Amino acid sequence: ACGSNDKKNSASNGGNNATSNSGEKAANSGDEKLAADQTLRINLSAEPPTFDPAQAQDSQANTVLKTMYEGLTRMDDSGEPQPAAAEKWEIDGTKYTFHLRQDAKWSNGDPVTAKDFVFAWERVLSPNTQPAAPYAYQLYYLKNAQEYNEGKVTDFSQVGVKAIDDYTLEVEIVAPTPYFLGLTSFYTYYPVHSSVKDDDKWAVDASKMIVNGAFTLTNWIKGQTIEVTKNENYWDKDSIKLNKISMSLVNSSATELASYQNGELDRVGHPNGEIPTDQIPILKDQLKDELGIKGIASTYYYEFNVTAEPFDNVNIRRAFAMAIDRQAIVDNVTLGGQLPAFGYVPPGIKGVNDEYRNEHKDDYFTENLEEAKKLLEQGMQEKGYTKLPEITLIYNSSDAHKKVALAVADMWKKNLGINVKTENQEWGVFIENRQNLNYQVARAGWTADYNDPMTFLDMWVTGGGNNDTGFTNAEYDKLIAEAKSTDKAETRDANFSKAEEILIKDNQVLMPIYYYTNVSAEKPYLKGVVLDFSGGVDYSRAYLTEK
Amino acid sequence: MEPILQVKDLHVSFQVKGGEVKAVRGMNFEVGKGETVAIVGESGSGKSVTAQTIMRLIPSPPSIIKQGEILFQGQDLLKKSIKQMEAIRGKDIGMIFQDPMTSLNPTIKVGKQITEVLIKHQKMSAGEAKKQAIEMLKLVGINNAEARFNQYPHEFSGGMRQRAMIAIALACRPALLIADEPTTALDVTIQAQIMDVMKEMQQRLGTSIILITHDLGVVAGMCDRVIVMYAGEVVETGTKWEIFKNPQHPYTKGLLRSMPRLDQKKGEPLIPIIGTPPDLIKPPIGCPFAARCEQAMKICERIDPGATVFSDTHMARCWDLHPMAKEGQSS
Amino acid sequence: MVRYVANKFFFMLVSLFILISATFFLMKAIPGDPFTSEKKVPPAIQERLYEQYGLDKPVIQQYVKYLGDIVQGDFGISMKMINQDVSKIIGQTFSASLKLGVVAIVVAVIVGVALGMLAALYHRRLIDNVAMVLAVLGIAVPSFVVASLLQYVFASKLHWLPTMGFKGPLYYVLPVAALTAQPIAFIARLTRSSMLEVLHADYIKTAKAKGLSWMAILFRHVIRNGIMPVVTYLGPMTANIVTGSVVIEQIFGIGGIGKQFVQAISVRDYPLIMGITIFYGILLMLARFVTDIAYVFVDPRIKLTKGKEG
Amino acid sequence: MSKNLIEVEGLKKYFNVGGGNVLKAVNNISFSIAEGETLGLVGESGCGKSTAGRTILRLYEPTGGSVRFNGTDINQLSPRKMKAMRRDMQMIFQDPYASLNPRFTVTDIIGEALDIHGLAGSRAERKKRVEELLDMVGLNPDHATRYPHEFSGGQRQRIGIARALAVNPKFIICDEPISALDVSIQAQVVNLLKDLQDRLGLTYLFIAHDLSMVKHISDRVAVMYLGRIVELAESEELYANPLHPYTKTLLSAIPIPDPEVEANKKRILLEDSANGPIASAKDGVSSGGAFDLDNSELVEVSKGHWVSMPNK
Amino acid sequence: MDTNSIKVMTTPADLTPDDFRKIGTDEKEAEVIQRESISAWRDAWQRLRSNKMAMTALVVLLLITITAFVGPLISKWVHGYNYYSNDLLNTNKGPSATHWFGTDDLGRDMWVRTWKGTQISLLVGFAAACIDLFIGVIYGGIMGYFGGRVDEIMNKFSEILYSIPYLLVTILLLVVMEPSLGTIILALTITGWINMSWIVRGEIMQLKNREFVLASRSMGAGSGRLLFRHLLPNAVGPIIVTVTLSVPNAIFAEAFLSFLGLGVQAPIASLGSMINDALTGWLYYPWRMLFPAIVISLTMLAFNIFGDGLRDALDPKLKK
Ligand SMILES: Nc1ncnc2c1ncn2[C@@H]1O[C@H](COP(=O)(O)OP(=O)(O)OP(=O)(O)O)[C@@H](O)[C@H]1O
Ligand SMILES: Nc1ncnc2c1ncn2[C@@H]1O[C@H](COP(=O)(O)OP(=O)(O)OP(=O)(O)O)[C@@H](O)[C@H]1O
Ligand SMILES: [Mg+2]
Ligand SMILES: [Mg+2]
Repeated sequence: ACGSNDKKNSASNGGNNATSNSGEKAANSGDEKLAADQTLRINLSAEPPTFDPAQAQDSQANTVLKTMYEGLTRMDDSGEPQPAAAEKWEIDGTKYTFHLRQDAKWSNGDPVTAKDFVFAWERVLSPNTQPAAPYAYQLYYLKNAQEYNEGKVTDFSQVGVKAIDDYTLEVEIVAPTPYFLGLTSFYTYYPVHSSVKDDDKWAVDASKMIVNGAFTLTNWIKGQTIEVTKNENYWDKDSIKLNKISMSLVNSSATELASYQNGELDRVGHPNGEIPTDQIPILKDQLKDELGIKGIASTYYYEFNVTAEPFDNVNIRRAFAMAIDRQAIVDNVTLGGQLPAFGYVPPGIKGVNDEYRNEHKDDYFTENLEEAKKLLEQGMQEKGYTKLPEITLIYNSSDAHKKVALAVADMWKKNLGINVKTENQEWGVFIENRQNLNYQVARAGWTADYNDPMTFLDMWVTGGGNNDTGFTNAEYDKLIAEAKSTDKAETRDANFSKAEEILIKDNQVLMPIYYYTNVSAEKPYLKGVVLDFSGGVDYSRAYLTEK
Repeated sequence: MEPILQVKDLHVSFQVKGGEVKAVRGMNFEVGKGETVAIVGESGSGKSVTAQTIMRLIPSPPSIIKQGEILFQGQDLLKKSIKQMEAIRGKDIGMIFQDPMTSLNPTIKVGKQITEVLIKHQKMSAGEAKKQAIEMLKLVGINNAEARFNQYPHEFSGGMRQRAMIAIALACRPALLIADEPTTALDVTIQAQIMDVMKEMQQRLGTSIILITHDLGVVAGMCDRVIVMYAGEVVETGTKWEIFKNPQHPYTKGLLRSMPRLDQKKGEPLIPIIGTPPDLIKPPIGCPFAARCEQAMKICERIDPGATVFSDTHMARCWDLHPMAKEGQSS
Repeated sequence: MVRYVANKFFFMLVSLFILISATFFLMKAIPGDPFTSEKKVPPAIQERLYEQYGLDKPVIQQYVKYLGDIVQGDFGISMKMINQDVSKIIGQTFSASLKLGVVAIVVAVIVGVALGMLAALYHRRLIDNVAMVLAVLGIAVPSFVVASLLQYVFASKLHWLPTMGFKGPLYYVLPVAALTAQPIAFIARLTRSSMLEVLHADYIKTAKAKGLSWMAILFRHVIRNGIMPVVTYLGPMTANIVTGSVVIEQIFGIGGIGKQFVQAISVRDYPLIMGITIFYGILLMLARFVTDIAYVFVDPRIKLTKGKEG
Repeated sequence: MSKNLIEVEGLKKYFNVGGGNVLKAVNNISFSIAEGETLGLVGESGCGKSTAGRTILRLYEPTGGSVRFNGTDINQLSPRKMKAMRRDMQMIFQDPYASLNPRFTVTDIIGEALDIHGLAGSRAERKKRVEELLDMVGLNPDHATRYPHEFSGGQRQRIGIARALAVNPKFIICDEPISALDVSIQAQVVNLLKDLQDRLGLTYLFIAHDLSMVKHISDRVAVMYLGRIVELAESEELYANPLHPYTKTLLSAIPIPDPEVEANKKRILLEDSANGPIASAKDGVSSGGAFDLDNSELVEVSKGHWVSMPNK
Repeated sequence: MDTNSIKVMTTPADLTPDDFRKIGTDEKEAEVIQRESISAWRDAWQRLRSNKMAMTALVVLLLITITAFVGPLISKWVHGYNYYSNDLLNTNKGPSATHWFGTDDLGRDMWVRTWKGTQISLLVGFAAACIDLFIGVIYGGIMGYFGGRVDEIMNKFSEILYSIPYLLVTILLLVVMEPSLGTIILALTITGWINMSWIVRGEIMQLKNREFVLASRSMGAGSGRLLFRHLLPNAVGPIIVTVTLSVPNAIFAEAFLSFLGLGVQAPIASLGSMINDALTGWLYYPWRMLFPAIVISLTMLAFNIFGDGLRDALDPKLKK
């Protein structure tokens, strides 16, 4: 745990504990006085494209939706699902029975019922939804959900969700999924008021949005501001202290920070913005009490195209992975207190009894120059190279990625004597190239969708939608399949660690660089902001004390 | 005749890169009341500079009025303040420029360009001024004056523009009109009309006119007296009869001889003046015309000749007129 | 005059058509589509999205359909801003750009002309030199440098002005200053040289010969003619300010159309990109068109010649 | 008189001035010039004199009509033949400032003609010829390496003459060669032209709007008005006995540098004197009579004296 | 004449009859030429040379160009720095004896990078200007020389092209094509040449009706001679001026694109991309922004002033 006093400490050790900055702050200052004006001012660096939970896809929408909606459960600051719209629930293997609280109301006063959930989930899964919900697959855990979504099953009653009565929701899932309860706090699972049925523009219009969360959308000026105001019909409105959250929409990190320092914003940085890395070392000094650095369940890595020369050779891949100095990158380039990464699953992801990463150390390889050179030579021999083919490292245009790429390329040059060309590509081009295996080395990053190693590991199975390295390994596929069909924690855990070993140690498909941190700054008078394990932020319980 | 304007020993120079262009070097002349005086001379001889100096319109810098007096109705214009000058310009002295295409403001209606001067000097109301301006337009012979009043200069032909310029210059019935080559840019037929208008206006208003031109034909038709300028100096003055019938200065003579006359015999060659005028940055010490003069004598290159006066009105400056010249030739 | 306008209008349409076509095919040539994201959407869903937005059809077919829609005034629905009308998005974001742009144009013209006039009137004197040094600096220093500098000094250090946003008059000061530095410089130089020319024109001599006072000459004869070249510059300047605001909007966090455009390209929001491109195109062409017309009013000489021509 | 060197017949040159408007700058003119003769062409500004001259030289493609030089219709010539033909026909221009390329030295200006027609074998020959020509027009051959802006207007005009003479032409069109010059200089150029004509047997078309000078230099004079010839006669005859009202106006408008003549002169004005005959005719107000040019044709009223008469 | 009425001028006393000996005129002597002989070019050069501002600008430009090429060599020679090697232990260091312009966020020497960036910026500027020149002169020359229908159609085409918002096309193009220096230059020239072509067209149109061109035509000169010996050389003044002013425009446009992240590929930098890189942290590391900003501003300043000076010098008021 780290309160405000530990911040400096947490900054230097990487802050890999998934805890809140402010939860404790609230607890240990009992005599604080609430500020008269409870208007929180934050910035979203990109405008959320929609406030329709079925269509949302990004972290900006996540931040706002969290204030406006409430799912069956809500994540607390330790990452445990807590009762929210559901008062309590029973779990019977793959069958979940949720009992909704009866005092929950929509912002127009209608009660929130089990039908609203069924309605919302059907909307997400229905092949007739216009446009198709991109995150429909987040609901594929439900029985027959995927089939229904793909049109193979046409009767929604066969999908594993039923409203037993107004306040009882029965959910049946395909296979045991230990993290399913946590998933129900995710926005794709939010209920939606049935009035939206005939109005496809409802989520654009502040006057039409009916929500069941702590705040309602009261103003949205495209490109300028979004404003949510306390929802007086929210069942738990007494724990809501903020009156209003006013969000500006600026996408320049320098401007965002400047206006924070100018007193125009109460909180800046992750996850809705970014603190310019150049300034972090200085801010650590200047804003000692405001700057927070917190590890999140997210990994920054380079991936090799294992089907492209010269990275179709594992020794060459290893040599590259070993030949850089991660600590130097973290300390001098990214500067955000990130942790050097030698594995793929980041800290903060739950294992059996502790965090997965604490139970399985990420010692799949080490940085070793001598060894790297040897491996390179060996690899080159195996490939029959006298000289490596030309290598290009691609990354998507961003100053941060550019810096890392340049630093890594420079290290490769210095340490291995290899000239690697770096090439920044515009986002769409980059993604397309990566997904088409049209690259040699590419930057990548992955953030947890839910708190389980599965979110990191199931993507590397053969033909996995997000496996854009060309990696295929039968044993790996078997391990993941097995883990997916059991709820035995030990088996899953063993399979995960074996899989990760295959992925990194044996095959070095990836070259992990560091585990992400969230760097943010918040004014000392802002309390109660909750950050979850994957970096999501919940402002609904935040409040402002007198300055 | 009572002089309305007297220019005495006027010297004007321009400060330029290569030195000082002595454009006007001791001008002396007078203009009588109701009289038309022509200033003729080669291009660059200082005619325009003299005219603009009288109006104090000559841009300074680069120009410097080195010395001299310009007495207008007895008062020295060179001693007037800017404000006093503004009150004289357009009211007591009017001016017309050479190029009617560029001397009217292209973006202001012609009528307004006339009323402007009336409102300024006669303190007329806009309505009165308009009436008066239309009157003026009619006077200078523009038909359909009411409609023309509201047109822009580009809708006027060259001749009409020059008429409009005359209307502006004479709107306040000035005592003196300075016309700097008012017809050079116009066709002969139009030129004749403009000259008629000027003559008529003069008779009507009794204005004195200084007419600058290098067309001796115009001079013969229009003027009472002629001032012949060469290289910034007056080389000869006289009534037009004296100048045309009895020219004394070799330059005047040459000028007349170099022009074909309608009664000239076919095949009879013209007699040109050879050479080009001197560079006024380093004007010759002696007679400026000496280099081009067939009669040139030794002294001509040394000393600028003084005036030889033939009559009250006729004067020329040439060594050849000196009694000793005959002796020199015979020796 | 009517023919002149009609003629101009026709060519605007041709230009627009070329612009639309070029943009359309360029965009289709860019790798990626609106639905690519780092976390890949399952193929079934993706296919359905393609189908719903008509992206599964051959490009030519899409093109023809798009043209058809445009002719009917239908700009379509954004692919990224779910279920939002492109025209509405443009309308909303443009309002900020418009306010900023109009203020910037007005400021640029007033300040630029004033500076240029001062310089011309005090030709070769101190004021002239100072004004011209300012003008050359304005041209030489990139607008984003100016913007950052202003933000640093007046917002971060002096706290006189807000850093970002667009909520009231004070919020205009810095963006407008940054946006107009270059146009002001340009207009000042333009005004100066044209004023100098006018000051030496024959008709000014005529005006002096009329005995008009210096002030009267200045206001009645010099200024109007002197700013004529500025009128011709209005078209290109509008273009500069409108496109230049992309950067300024970014720095000052103004949700204008420029910001929207850059964003739309990066997410391949085809309908929005097209919409904004066409909008920009119309805007710039209108600006030029209005300039041409305005010129007719400022300079009476044009009327005749162009009228004859058209 | 000797045989006709130039025969112009029904020559027309229309300009498309946009918007479907056609400006008939030269509208059906016919005349001939005998070898060694000087034909004067007068008329007010914009009446089409220069256009006529340029069209005769085929610098503008004629809209209609023919120009015969020594019997050959030059409008039918192939580009090659035309080029050869250009050696025989030359032009001297009005503006001594605009007619010389400011970036060329005098040698190059004059030598260009030699280069184009391959008249100078070697550099030395070229130089010699240029110096010869300069000498011929009364310029100091030492100045051959100088640039046009270093010369006075009269000198420049002489360079222009030297250039025209470089190819040994038989026929020269002088397009107002003196109107931009000072009075005192004009005579120099006119004398030079006459002198050259005598020495080289040149034929001139002498364009001017200064009637007295035209009379002085020309054998015959053609008066042009609005793109047409309204009167054509021996110069003495024309001055003594002008027939067309426009000619009369023109003659009466010429200021004569003689106070006696001026004092007794009566000006003949055409109808609406204020706005000028030109204005009304140009505005399309067909005044009928002598100015109804569309319905007039040249009639020989006495030997060699042609005048435009309305054809009734 | 009544000789009695003649009043003889007052004369200096010491005149002798000899003074009155006729000398007449020597015709050749009267033909003196007052101005000294110089060509239009030398004349322009002299005028330019007397323009102190323009000459200072020229010197500054030369200095910048020379330093851009020599500067990195010096540093390489003295300290062994190049523009791409990182030194992660010395990031964001201020100017010092070893790092004259300080270091950047990867510890790279700013002195080397600034001058390397200047090279790139100049390269972009000159290359774009040259392409503009090439296309513009040919296109404009054809329009102006042939006139009529050809001109009308070509002119309409360029007008249409001009009315397309250039930034949009440039951004799109840069996204479509592989990002490289060549692409940037190409993108900049898509509409850049139009201005040049208009200027050439205007000049040629004006010149082709000048009498010296007619004179050459009447002599039988062909199109080639007219265009290359008469028209273009006389249009060279405005062309040069336009080029001088289009170099900084291109530099500027490149900087602008860099700001939008569409500039040259790292680790190569242009001045614009360096400024962009420095923007986020420039409150604390001002040298990272200041040096490139100063160099770019100085370059622009010098180009503009020099261009103005050239315009004044070349504007052939030779006409009169
Ligand atoms: N602004 C000026 N700067 C320098 N020199 C000048 C200026 N204005 C006139 N001059 C010089 O003064 C001399 C006289 O010029 P002025 O204009 O009076 O001649 P002009 O007799 O009117 O000739 P023109 O018949 O050509 O009009 C000329 O040598 C001219 O070069
Ligand atoms: N290239 C051209 N295109 C269109 N119109 C032209 C062209 N050249 C001449 N004109 C027009 O043709 C008419 C006759 O012009 P031209 O130059 O032949 O007259 P001019 O008699 O030589 O006049 P000036 O005495 O002024 O030289 C004028 O109205 C002129 O505007
Ligand atoms: Mg003059
Ligand atoms: Mg002509």
